[in-house]
Amino acid sequence: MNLERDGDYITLSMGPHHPATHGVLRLEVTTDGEVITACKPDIGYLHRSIEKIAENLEWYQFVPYTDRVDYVCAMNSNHAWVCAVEALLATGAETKLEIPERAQYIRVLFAELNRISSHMIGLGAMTMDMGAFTPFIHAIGQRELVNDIFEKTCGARLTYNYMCVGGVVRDLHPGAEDEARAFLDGLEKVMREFHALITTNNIFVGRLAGVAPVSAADALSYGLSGPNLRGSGIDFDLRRDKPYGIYDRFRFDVPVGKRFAGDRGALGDGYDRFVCRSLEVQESIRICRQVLDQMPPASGKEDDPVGGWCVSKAAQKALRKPPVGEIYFRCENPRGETGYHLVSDGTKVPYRAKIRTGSFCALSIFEKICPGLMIADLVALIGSFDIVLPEVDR
Amino acid sequence: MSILGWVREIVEGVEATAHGLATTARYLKDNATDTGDGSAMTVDYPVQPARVPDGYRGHLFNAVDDCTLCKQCQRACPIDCISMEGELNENAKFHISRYDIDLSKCIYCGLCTQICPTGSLRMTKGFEIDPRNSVNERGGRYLYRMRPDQTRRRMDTLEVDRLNRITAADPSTLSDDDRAFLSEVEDERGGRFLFARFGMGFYTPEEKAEADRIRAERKRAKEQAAAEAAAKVAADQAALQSDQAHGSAGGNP
Amino acid sequence: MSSVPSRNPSRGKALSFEELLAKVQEGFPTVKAGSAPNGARWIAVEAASLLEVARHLKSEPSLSFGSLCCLSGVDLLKFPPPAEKDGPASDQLVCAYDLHSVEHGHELRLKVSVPPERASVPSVETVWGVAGFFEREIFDLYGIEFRGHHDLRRLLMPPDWIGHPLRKDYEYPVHYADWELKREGQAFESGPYK
Amino acid sequence: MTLSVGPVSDSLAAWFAGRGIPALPSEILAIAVVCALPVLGIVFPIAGVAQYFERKIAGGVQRRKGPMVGANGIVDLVCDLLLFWQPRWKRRAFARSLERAPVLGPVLGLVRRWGLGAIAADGVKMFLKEDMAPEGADKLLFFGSTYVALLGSFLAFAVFPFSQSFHMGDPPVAALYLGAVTGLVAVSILKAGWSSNNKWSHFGGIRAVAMIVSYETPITLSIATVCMWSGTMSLQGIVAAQFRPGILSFTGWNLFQSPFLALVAGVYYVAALAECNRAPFDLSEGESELVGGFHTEYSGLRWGLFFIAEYSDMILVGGIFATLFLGGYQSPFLEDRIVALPPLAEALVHTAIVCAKFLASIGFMMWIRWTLPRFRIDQVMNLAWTKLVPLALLCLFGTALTQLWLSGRVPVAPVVHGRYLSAPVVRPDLLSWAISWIVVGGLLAALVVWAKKEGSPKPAQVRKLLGEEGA
Repeated sequence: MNLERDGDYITLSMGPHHPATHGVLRLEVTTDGEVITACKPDIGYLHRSIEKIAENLEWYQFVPYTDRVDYVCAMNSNHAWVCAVEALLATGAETKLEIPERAQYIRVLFAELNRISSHMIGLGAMTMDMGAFTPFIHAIGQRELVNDIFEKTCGARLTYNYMCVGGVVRDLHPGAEDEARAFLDGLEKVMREFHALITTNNIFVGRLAGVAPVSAADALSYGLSGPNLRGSGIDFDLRRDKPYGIYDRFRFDVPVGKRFAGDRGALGDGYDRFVCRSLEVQESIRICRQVLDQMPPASGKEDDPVGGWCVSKAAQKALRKPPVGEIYFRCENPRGETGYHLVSDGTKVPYRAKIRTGSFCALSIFEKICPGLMIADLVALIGSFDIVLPEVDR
Repeated sequence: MSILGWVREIVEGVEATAHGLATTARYLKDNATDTGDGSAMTVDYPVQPARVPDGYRGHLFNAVDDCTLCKQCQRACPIDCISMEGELNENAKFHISRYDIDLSKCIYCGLCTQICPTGSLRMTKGFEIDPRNSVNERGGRYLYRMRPDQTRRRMDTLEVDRLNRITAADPSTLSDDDRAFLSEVEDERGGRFLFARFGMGFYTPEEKAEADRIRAERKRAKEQAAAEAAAKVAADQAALQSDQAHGSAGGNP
Repeated sequence: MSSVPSRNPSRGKALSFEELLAKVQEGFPTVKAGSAPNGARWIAVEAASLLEVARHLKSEPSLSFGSLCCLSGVDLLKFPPPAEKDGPASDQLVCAYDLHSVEHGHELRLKVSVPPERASVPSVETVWGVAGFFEREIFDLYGIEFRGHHDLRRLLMPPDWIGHPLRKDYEYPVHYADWELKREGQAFESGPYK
Repeated sequence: MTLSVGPVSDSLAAWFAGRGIPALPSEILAIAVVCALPVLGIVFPIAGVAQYFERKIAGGVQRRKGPMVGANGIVDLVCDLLLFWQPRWKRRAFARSLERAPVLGPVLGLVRRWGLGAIAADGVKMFLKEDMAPEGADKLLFFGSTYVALLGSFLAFAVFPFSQSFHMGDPPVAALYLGAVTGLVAVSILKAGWSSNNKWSHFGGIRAVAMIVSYETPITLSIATVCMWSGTMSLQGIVAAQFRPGILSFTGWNLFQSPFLALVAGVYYVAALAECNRAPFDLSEGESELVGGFHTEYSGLRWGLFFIAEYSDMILVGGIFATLFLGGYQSPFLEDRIVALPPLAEALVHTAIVCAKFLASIGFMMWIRWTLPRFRIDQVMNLAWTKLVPLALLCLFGTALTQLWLSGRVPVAPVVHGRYLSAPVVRPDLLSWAISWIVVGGLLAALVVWAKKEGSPKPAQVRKLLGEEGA
């Protein structure tokens, strides 16, 4: 057997077709026995040149592609793009758009529901990587319920293409509010059992406690964002500190990591990130309930309920001639900050659209924190950062 | 580590395991008895039908009678999978002669249907790629081209309508004519399920003329064969009759 | 609305763009302000002094730009000439650094323009770790070389790819390795699916 | 000369001889049947259908239906093999008409309802897959290790008592023999991992060996505890020592004899779980870490042999657990009636009982598998050396002390059970039994309560996740 020996080390090619790499991530791992001495991420296997495509499509046509930037939370990606384009339009004098109130609420509702369903994948896939298959399936089951609601409203289960510049494509289907409420109630119960089954399990805590702690300074420097940043103890959430849309109307807490694993753990370890993500689901449930309470009723008009680009003449006009200039717009997605750096040359096609994603930045820290971990820890680490590869490669 | 800590670790481990086992046991019981929260969420597809809600974004369907050929859908499509052609008909009215949606490229985003001014372009509930299972709005089966070499034969609107009707109907109620049509269509070298890219396929004028010519030729050949057969039968009968006549004449002088 | 989100109490003072500019210009008089017609503003930095400016921005307590949100490249080859004179001239490659300070809550954009034929910018990965990945991506897609990067390889494209796809003068290749690539307008029948 | 491995083979030999077969061949035939029956008649069928039940249990726990291959699937399968040119709709029509048939119909309905077609589909799939060896593999070791994997568990069945007389042999050192042959699994996994020319397989092999070697220690200690209590290392003897006449025969089982034995039963089960590489100790194949672990490169039937070896290990572990702690093949009630049956009937009833016991054990293992996450290798080592080994030692000494104390109080006498004479055995009377349980159990319970009180509570946020009060 040829071990490609380099001194006493073994070089492992983990991926791109490895069960734990959540897609087509490849890690060049050098190990000393089971202990990793070096790890280099190798990405690009899922590169679809989405940024290049964006330079050849009109502003509204790019929305289906944002679904595919991060298909686990397509609704949030939609939201980030339309918010960014609307923010760009708002910098022009005559292109500022009025978004219907109901559409704003629907956007937040769906973004939060999709955050829940994305965290279901994140939490579930992490437990699956660590050998517990049952919690994963239970979490996926909850995601399916969210998809049922989305499917009835927008017609798709994965790539929603639901939000558009100026509003949303369709109004909620009849009974959507009740379905959402029922889902949230059921979710709370299921999540309690999920946590009883896995979060307090000694094996699970033992595998995550103290594994790859990320200090606050490192977390900032390496651009971690979202639950990964908050797991390291930094109290920062774009929804609260730089509110976009109508997030300033809702009351919610920002969960921050603080050595949840007790004496065995360290601040910013895998368990902190896991628990932060779990707590965020609860906060999303709170936001969803407030949205459902505050949402104005439908106008009753069939043709223009909430104002999409295809029905809103103002949006069509604005998108044909956006202001010249640039903008960097940041949104809080489940996997951290999704930023769009848009450069417009005043035509109906973007001049440049740079997409900054949470997973891409989270992957940059691997080279630093992996040495000293075991192979099993690396698997848990990928799960605890909730890496989603289409978002990395774009 | 103190003795107490040691005991506590063991006890906590046993407790967590027991708790987990109790949870899964409850799910197992619920699922087995099909009651409560733990009952199965999945359906036994395809034995049980899939639950497709209204407004589902499935295969595209264009009602060509309503289509005004404004080409908005073609422009809105982010992956350029729609192409169409029009022509003037005998009443000097502009109408659609070819409307192709390449469903191997379509991403089902729905931008084309959002922008369609007449509402002729719609997304149906059909989602199964296997054309033998997918059912369009009219209840007939979709036809789509499978490989480039299977696309030689194209159909006109009437034929598509007819085929949709036939495939939607109970096979036992088909007339012989329909059966013959179906077998003719199926026996084309394109295979049994063919034509157009998906949804609808139409001739361009040249193709239509060519197809008409081929069909006329085929019809002529068939008529000729029938005529020959009839002539042969007639000749045989005549021979028989003459034989009989001869025999009767000979046998019964 | 009646309810407001629970704010983070330990938040410092956010500075406006003018204050930030003044603070940076104290130490580095050569930096200039830039702006776009839609009101976007940034600080234009010479490539030579970028690393010092970046260190200053991170370490100065009243600035403390701890995180680099985004580092994007832009090719200005086909961009309309800017309305203001001190903006970057056309036919330049631009690196835009979007910085954010969690402590104070202010944001700032730095811009470095380099000519495409001599595109070279000092690497800031020693200041912000995430820049290591961003710079590799820009090197890959724009061909800007980052001096001092510890591992400057292509990130997204294959290592043997020729050209930098996001440049505006990039032409779609006909061949890659042993494959003939499908072109726009090429008939489906003769495509790779045959 | 008379060849015999017990009364069952004697009766069979007599039956064969009665059919006109000469004496020696019929004796050999009878022994062959007795020796082959456990493996071919019990282990193979159970391992064959275990996959189906594993998936059903997984589905049940996970709010799914599990495998649902019905008659359509079987008909499809047959048509795929025999009538591959037929279009699908004709197969469906064929399946529908089959389901309307008078006798076959209800059976097929059951097949569809429970998805039993999965068993056939899995089996056929396994047989039809190509048998491949990776480039650069050490072919001899690669192909050989599958048989060694089977050998390890099958050899152990040589001493396993299915009934008083239905066994291949009952050496007086059966417990030692067990420890020796079950270690063969480690050899086969190491060889499989090494010879695959795949680094992931290699890691799997190394992990398995490290784990199995470590867990041999607590297993041996716990078996030693039981042997000490029973006064014999023969498995038949251990079973015989647990015999109690009367209605409540289960009162004689070792599990209820003393708190130390109950504790050591837990130690044995956990360690044995690790020994057969089952979750949560499936590090050697852990699919999310090592792709497939030591059997990554195996395909088709050769993979199936590993699979059968795993299930056969599970059967063995369940059976030995039953033998050591749950009275072996004995019935929980009215055991003395069963003992009095004629030899063949007694063998049948006892085999059925022991099968039920290890089937329950397999079910429990599946249940555990779909509940717990996987250990990391250092946690596994920790568990073995800092938890299980001290616990097993404690139980060993505790049992010894109990026996010392009991031997002063109750007479020690050989026990006759069935045809087998067991070694002198300590048999506590009701009073000393109660005293031992109350004293030792009470001490342990107090320790547990005290330790739990000392522990730090969970953080408020974690309690909030669990929905506990006061968070």
